[in-house]
Amino acid sequence: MDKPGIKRRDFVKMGLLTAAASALGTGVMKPVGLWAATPKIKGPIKVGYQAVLSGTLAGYGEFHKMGALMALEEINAAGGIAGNKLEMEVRDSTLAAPAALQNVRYFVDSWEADLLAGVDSSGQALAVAPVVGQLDRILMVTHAATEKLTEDEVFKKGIKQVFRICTPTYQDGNAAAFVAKDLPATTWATINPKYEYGFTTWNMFQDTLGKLKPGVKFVADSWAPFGTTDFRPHINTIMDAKPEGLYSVVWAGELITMMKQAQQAGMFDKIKYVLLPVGAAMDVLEGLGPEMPDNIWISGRYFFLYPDSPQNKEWVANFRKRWNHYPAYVSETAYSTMFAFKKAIEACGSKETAQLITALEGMELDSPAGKRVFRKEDHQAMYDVPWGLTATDPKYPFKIMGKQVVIPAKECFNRPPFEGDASKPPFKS
Amino acid sequence: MNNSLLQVRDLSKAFGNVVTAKNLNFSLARGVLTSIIGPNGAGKSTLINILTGFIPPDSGEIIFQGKDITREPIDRRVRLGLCRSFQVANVFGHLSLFENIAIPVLAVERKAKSFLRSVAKDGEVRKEVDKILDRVGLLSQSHVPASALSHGDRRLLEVGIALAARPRLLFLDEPTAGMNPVERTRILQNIRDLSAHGEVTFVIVEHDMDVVFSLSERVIVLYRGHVIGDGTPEQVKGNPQVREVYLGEEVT
Amino acid sequence: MMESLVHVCLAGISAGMFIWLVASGLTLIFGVLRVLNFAHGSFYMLGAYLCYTCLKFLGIDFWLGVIVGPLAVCVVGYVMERYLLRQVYDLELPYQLLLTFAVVLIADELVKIIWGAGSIGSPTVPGLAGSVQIVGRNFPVYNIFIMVIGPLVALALWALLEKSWWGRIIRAAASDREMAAAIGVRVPSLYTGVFVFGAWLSALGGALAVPYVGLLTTGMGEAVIINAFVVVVIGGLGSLKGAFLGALFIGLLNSFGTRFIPALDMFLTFILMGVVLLWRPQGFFAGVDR
Amino acid sequence: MLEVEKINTYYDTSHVLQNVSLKVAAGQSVALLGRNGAGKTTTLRSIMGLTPAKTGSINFEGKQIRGMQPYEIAKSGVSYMPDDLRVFVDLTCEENLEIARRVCKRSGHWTREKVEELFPVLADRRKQKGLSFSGGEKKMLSLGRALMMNPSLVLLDEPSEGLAPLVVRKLIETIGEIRRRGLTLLLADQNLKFCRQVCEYGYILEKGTVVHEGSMEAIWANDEVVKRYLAV
Amino acid sequence: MKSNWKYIIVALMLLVLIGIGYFSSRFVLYLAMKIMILSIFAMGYNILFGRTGLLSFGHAAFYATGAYGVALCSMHVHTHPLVGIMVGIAAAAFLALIIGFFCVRHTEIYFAMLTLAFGMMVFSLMWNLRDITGGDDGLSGIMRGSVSLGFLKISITKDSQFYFLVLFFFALSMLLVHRIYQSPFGLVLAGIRENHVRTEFAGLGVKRYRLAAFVVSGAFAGLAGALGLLLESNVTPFAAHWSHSANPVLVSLMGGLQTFSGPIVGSIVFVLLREFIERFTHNWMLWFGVILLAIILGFRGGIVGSTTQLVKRLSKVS
Repeated sequence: MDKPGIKRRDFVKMGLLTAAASALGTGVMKPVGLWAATPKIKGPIKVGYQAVLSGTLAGYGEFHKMGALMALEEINAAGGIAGNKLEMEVRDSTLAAPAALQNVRYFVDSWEADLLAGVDSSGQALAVAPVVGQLDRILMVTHAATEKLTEDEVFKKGIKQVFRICTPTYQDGNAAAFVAKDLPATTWATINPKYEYGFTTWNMFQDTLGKLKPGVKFVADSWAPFGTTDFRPHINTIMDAKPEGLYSVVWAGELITMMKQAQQAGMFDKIKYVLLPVGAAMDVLEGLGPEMPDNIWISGRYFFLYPDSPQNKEWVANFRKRWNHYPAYVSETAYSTMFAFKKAIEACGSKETAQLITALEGMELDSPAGKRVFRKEDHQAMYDVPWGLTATDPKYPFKIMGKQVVIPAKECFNRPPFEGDASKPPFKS
Repeated sequence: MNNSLLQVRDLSKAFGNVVTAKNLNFSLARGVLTSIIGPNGAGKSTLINILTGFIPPDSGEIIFQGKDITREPIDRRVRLGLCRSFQVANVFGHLSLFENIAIPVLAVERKAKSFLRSVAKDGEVRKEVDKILDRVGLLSQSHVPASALSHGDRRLLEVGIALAARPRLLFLDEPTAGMNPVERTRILQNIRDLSAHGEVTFVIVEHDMDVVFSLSERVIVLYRGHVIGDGTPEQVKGNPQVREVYLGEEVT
Repeated sequence: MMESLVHVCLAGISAGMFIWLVASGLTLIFGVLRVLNFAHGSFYMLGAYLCYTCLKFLGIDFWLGVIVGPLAVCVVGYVMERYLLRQVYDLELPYQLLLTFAVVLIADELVKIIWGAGSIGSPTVPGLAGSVQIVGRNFPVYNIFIMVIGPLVALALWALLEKSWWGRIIRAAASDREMAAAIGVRVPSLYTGVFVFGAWLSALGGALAVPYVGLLTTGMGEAVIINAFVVVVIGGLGSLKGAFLGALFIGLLNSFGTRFIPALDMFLTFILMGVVLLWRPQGFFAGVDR
Repeated sequence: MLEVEKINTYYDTSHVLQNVSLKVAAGQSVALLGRNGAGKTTTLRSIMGLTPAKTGSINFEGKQIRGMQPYEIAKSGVSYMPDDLRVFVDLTCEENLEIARRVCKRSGHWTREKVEELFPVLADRRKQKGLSFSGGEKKMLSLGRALMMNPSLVLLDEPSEGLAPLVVRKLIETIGEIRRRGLTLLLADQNLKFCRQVCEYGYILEKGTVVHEGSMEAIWANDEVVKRYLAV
Repeated sequence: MKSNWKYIIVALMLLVLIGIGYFSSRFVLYLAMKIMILSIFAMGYNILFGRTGLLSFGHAAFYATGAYGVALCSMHVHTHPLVGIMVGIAAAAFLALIIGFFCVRHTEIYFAMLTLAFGMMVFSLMWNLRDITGGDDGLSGIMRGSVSLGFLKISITKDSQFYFLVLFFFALSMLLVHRIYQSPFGLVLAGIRENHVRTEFAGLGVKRYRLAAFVVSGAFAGLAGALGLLLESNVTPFAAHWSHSANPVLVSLMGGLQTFSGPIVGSIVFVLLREFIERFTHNWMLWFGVILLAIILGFRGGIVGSTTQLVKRLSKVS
């Protein structure tokens, strides 16, 4: 049939030849280090940024892009980084690990990026971390929240190239518990995403709240698979359990759907205390508009009305001028990432990874979200994010975060070295 | 009954309310070239389909070489030596003639499961395939894909595939339909030779009466699922009932 | 418990009716054209986006949007059948799937370019926005509306296929394409008509989904298409009655499954699909159909 | 009315019809005779455009219909009853009949009432689906459907096949009735006696070519031809 | 003459691949490995799809099984990559045997839908068995141990070293698939595709051969998955998702279904096309879709099939 001419022996020979070459290759070959870092800052500084640009969450990618691009424009307008132009390429991560890996390799090995940033899902972040270690490039994670990234990959396995500028799952789990402890509710339930993010945050919430307020009960949990468009069965499960409080890290479009459907089912008439750790995302607030009920506890990884600092106000105004949008939290993390890079490079006078790691570790950064400190042990950026109740404000076509409380990051974030007594958030006994 | 190769007992089959076989009883003797004839819709094709395992009968038994095969699957029957050719050329279109014949040959030689040896290099298979291709007169076109053959050649190939399975009993469904005289002569000569050797017992379903009467030693006439004539060609020719169904009943 | 059961049922039925709206067009197209249209989800998405556009930007009433949006999708369906699908009818199944898959990619990306990448929360429909109390718990009026529309669409389809001459011609062509041509049916035009009609049904589902899901996203088509496929399969490929019952069944199964055996979630759907294919490939409800 | 000239038809690569020519005059009834596989069905299908002839010409009422789509041929006045009948199983008897008239949009003598008059059994089973019909009933339905198109030429494939003698006798009467309404017939059948009753002229096909033609009486009388091409 | 050409092409290809291994940059190596792994997946898949004529929508399940097999083996049992690969292949083949047993009862669309259902069951198992599979985060950071052959220990830690292991398995797969296509078994599969009734009447149990083809293609998918894991050091349940099953289908159809080299050419086009389109636009899906349409409508029979026909026609003319 096909290739009838190739004789068996020839084929065997070719196979052997290949095998021999393989053996030879692995034994003798040394890869040529085309990617080896430049000793001194020379030429432009290139940032490879990846975010999801296709599928249902493509909107997040656009918000990433807005923030990163704005920072890029500002930095270059002000003379670049240490006199060098900042360049950026953005790629679609498609929310899948293989694509994220290919992007990282493309950025480093083909496009010759000096720095990497982005990454949306936890799975992608965990997949990319070891590879980033091998490729020896800084990766600043701007969206993925899994605590395993900083605890396991950075702290335990020592992949020092990975940093995270956004808040991790502690903010979604532990901080929520701090808010919940002051609420009168004693029975809690959840509708959470049926994946690691959902499981982890719910466990953290239960652990922490259980310790902060012994006697609370967790009466129901319903797990919504990725892509759920009909939350009614889940809402039924929760309403059957009649909890006083609801906790949910369902996010993005699914949260919009869930809130609308819960509203229709009258769930908020019966459950007064609702905690949405990622409810303060702009896509959710804008998507729900006036349909977002009042007095829902929401938070995010950044909210544009906090902190009430001149820097933040100016930034929000600039952002609105540039994009005609309120900044989403990924816009802020993307924006601040660029300035973190700028500060680190200028501090160490190099774009070499090893030096950058030293520069970034413990570095303080004044960003729209307030002061960030990159924790040395696990490279997690420490900064405070507000929790607040939704409220109507005639200035905005959507609900904003009204009354705000701030759980300081160092209160609710796990403390390195993540083991022993200090491994849990510090409790005021 | 020692010489009986295949026995059919009380075989019945109906599709809905259409009866295609009704209590059929007959046996086929080894080495006796038999033809089954009958007008359209007589149930000839259904009968072959039932005997070769394509359609399960409603009731009755089929005994082949003393073994009850009524419930055996097709491939088992073929391996036991019961094979068929099809009315419409049913060949492997995109495969070469060599490959067409090689498939049943490999099955017979129990080599079909081997997945690392090359078919083309197997001398025995080659020889056997060439022998069969030669017999049906297609040896020179060994590398041509079956779909490129003329209609008649394809029918020859069809019979070749059936023969390659080394059957003891072979049903040929209209083996000469659509053939030109040369091809027809070749196929008939083949059937005669093989039949005379006693290697294969043929049962032929044909419309071409020249073929039927020049070949057969026995003719079975089916009509609406019944046997209405059975005997030597002469006996059948003289049977008034048979003549009736063929030329139409007197209708005035 | 009573309250719970009633609401689990209601949620299941409304979800089922919603799946049915999408699956009906898919079934119809498969039944007549024997094409498994992967791009069906794209029609659904386009229907939703166009209806939303009417609602939001053109200031047209929602009901007008429900009519205008799907009609615009008909044009897309026409172009797709006439210039793309027609080329591959004689090719094997994988080529048809691949072609419709390519259309999905293109449609998703075009929607992103035209309407932007972000998910869009849709406004509520005046008149159908509220909820009514049923055994102690609120149930959205819109869901009740969907529960009425679903059977109505089924009834209308049934009437169309069983009672109208166009429907009879469709059934004739579905059971014997060649004979239909021999009595004078212009089969290619009929195919175009059926495909466009199927696209319209799917787009109608999309338009009606706007307030139901409350959200528009690129790729929303892919989210429904798998469920629609499952429904078409367990209903017996091409049977509308089967698809209706299948959709209802899947809706209830999901609702009860989520409530009472949450660990299994989508496992359940695919187990059902596998079992039906093994046990009754002609469709779970084949006996009901004929 | 119908002039078929040297048509050649193929299935894939097999050359099924070889230079088949025949003529049917208006009002005439012509038989295609021959054993199974002789090419009778293919001839009818070629005329209908279902298996288009590759070469040759098919002239119907002065119009070249070779190369036309089947629906165009049907609308120009040719109707076809296939040998496997192929009633629409999903449609009721009534729908099967009416659909033909509606689609074809040709007016004429035949209405459902007239067809039901001809085949009373169809009136009895008016509301039943085609699937439940017996072979004989399907035949009447298929023939009735062909008539409902109000054609000027009817192609009948194996009308007498599988029918009991009594029914065949009835069929002969029916065909006589149809012919009185001015219809032209081209029928393919194996039953010589039946054809003799309903046709004036006959063509004998053998292996895809016309091997003999003549008036039915002449064929009937020609013992050698009958023996050679038709009989046992 | 013609056969010599094919011989030369294969030799050249292997030479080029070896050359790539020695001289090219790490990203080219990476893409080449991706292409080879996808080729292994698609070549194996094509034994079922192009050869036997069965369209499966569940082969990602076997790919994922191969990947998880290696990952779990190296985490809990042994880090030897060859042991892992063997475990991956065996696990995938075993799963294919179980799933195939049910699926081969049907053909065509029913077969496709059944494999889809089973594939998605595997997907949701991998998603839900969190303790073993790590849930949706998957397993990551699986490091490549060195290939120890008793007397010889070869490090494959670096991509430039691992490349030759992939190349070895790619060449081995090509050889194996080629042998299968030449073999009686391969011929029987082609017979089943062309005419399964006739194959049955040749005395061959069609279902058993279909099952065998299913298992063999599942095993190749397992090998591809195993190598994919070693390359990416990561696997998530999405590897088992139906949309991943679509990849080998796409690749086979693009390259040419009934050709030996189709899946390889398809893989090259698939990986490079995506990579290049993305360099020009973020709307890569749009252009990918348009090119797909062009291939379906313009190159029936895939790139290889159409090119071969064109060459034949041209050579006839001249």
